[in-house]
Amino acid sequence: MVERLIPTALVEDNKFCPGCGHGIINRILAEVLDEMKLTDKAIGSMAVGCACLMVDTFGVDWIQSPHGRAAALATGIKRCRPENPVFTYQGDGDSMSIGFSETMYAAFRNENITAILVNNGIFGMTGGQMAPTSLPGQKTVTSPMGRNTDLTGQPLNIINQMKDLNIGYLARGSVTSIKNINRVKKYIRNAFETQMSGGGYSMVEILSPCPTNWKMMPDKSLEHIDNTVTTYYPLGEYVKKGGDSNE
Amino acid sequence: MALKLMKGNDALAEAAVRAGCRFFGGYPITPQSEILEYLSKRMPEVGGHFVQSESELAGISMVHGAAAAGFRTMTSSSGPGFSLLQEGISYIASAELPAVIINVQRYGSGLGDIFQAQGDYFQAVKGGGHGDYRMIVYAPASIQENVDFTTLAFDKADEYRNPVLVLSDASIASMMEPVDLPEMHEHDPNKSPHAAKGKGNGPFKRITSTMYYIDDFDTYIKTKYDNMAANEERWEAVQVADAELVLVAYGITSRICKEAVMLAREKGIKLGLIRPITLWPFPAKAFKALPDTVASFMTVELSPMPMIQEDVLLSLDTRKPVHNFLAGMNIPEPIDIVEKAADCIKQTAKGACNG
Amino acid sequence: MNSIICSGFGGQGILTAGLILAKISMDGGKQVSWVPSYGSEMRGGTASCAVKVSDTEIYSPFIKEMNTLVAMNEASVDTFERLVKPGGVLISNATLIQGRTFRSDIKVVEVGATAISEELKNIRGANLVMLGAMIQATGLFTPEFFADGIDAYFDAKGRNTPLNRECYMAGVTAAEQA
Amino acid sequence: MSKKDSKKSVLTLHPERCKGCRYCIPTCPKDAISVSEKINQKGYKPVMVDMETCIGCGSCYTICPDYVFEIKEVQ
Repeated sequence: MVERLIPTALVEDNKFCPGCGHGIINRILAEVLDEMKLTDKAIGSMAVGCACLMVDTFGVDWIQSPHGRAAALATGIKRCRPENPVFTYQGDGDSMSIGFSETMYAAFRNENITAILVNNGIFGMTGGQMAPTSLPGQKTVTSPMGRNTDLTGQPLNIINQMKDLNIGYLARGSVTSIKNINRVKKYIRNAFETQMSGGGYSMVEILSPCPTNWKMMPDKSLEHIDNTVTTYYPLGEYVKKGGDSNE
Repeated sequence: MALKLMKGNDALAEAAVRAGCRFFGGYPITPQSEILEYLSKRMPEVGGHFVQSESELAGISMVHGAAAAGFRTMTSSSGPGFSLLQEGISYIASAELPAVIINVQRYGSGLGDIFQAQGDYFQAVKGGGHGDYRMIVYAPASIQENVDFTTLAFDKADEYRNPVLVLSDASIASMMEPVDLPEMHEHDPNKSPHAAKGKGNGPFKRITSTMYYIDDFDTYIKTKYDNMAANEERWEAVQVADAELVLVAYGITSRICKEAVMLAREKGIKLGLIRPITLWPFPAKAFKALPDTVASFMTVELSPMPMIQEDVLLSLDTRKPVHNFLAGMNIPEPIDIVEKAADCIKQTAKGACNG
Repeated sequence: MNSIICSGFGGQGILTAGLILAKISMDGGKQVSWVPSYGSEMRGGTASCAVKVSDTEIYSPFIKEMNTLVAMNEASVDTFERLVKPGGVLISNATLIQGRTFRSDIKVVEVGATAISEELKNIRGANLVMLGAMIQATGLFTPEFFADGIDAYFDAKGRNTPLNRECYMAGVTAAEQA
Repeated sequence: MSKKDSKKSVLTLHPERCKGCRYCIPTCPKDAISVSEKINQKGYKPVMVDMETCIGCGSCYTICPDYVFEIKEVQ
């Protein structure tokens, strides 16, 4: 049995909605930074979306970028300060819609940064509009009849876009259970270890519930991820160069 | 120091390096690509960083990141690319970070064309991005000024913690003149008060719009830009002491106008010239200081529609006619400027108004 | 104020000729400017550059009417001959420009620059032959001062050969005899 | 190492942070968590824990998005 204390980076209560997965992800990210003794050196690049709510509550140096451009900012920071752990923290609308180009090109250049991409399948902060990651038939405020993939394309699987690139680490996890949370924490740790050993681009996509905009009770949100979302976005490690193997 | 014969773009890029710029992110577009080409080789030589970004949007955001890390940093673009930079410029201004932006103007809206022009004036000086910000805009007219004002731009960006724009054009970019380069200046990024470098034992930094953290932000930001406006006007006045008509032109066009002034004087026509060196703040003081002999003005612009004319009108205490010579896409001939100016002097005497 | 336009096919080293002229003039204590041809009217294989050399401040770097035209090909003469000031100098590459009647109010020096450079086994040196003829015909600098400048220019680039100076001097000699 | 054996994991509850998502309730292996009736400062009915039943396993800490639970070791 070990102590489970709130990590030092969580300096204030978070501002997310009840049942939001960001709260869990914030905590495990903070735990990893503490355990790796990186909290004092880390520089985070956030853009626009619910992730912005971390700027006052998650106590590392933050730089806020224009919507979608977090990976480009992180590139500028990391090239200038290669000794510092530099990470992006973005939602799927931010990183995969408006910021698809910046996200992909950071991976394409194999920038030595860590990307935390939180996928809840919608634009959360603006009220639950359809995102590239929304599922076929998913009802959102901008796909009221359900997402029509003939008109809007298939759900964007960012892992499939990146897995053949020359990058350091790529994994997808979820926060639906103790087991999954512990596993995604391991992924995040692997990602930062990749970066700190100069292993190149590392990305962890995390399937996360948005009970508010999904209009689901929190417990049903977790079930929805396990039963449905993961069929489109399978969990696991996809690229792993160096480091220990755990799966 | 020995003079060096350099192209405008190369000289500008070398000036940035010597000003301590150690990060450049940018995207190719004619006629500024030589700045990228030069820095792709030069930055590694001085321990700096060069990234050819996937777009101007990414390039300016990389610059934003490097500025937040405390580095002296720059991007450059032209026309269509300058439009894409506006997002990042607005964010950098809002975060009160220093950065230097270069726009080597080319002709036209949309795709336009690659030859010299001055059509980005409004976008440059009226704030092309969203929200409430201003940028000091320097308009070099020679290769030496490309060097001098790029150097100054880095100092002013640091002084005000604000992006500063150098508005060059395709002519200055590609021509060569002798330059006297400054000594190498090293900038210590760790001494930048705003630099993100990890919180260490102290409080964490939030490099975002400063409006979130400043009481009475409206007053604060207005005071900041009022101070810039009051203190940063620069201009050159040529033969204005007894002028009847004063030409107003900046950058490459001002040099043609200078030749026109000399030509006019040979013919006994009393022309003068005000050359704004800063386009924002526009040198209103230059106009307030003019003698009573000046009865009218004529702007000379490398664009098919008047732009500077508007700022000249705003700078005049009394309503005097402000004519314009719109050269469009063609380099004007000094003699043509003199002839139109002479005509305007006559029109003014007859009470004709602007246009 | 001396206004010089160097013009020819792309690849004839015409921009370099102008650049060498500007560089040596700068080292000779002159004010100089060098502007490459720009704009759609200059497309179609013809390249030119405008060089100003002056003892006083150069205002506009652009040239409409010139003191001297260095024409490497026929098209250059077509475009620029009419803009040479009366009494000005036109250096014509006689290898490529033949059977032409030139204006009578300008000094025309015909030099077989391409042929001379071929004879000297330095085909890329035709622009230097033209420069030699231009310096001789205009008296802008002494031929020797300029020859040393050419050596210095190529030395600085780390690719000088005696052929460069030979080409240039052949141009000086040809202009003397023309 | 003998000291470790004498340590005990004790849960500390921060009910003022609770937003009532109730992820913790089915996650608790001992069914020690339930919803309290009084409303906290955030306007939610926070969870409460039966300390007699709690074994300090930390499952609630792991699933909670709002840092309501901490596990501390005491002698």
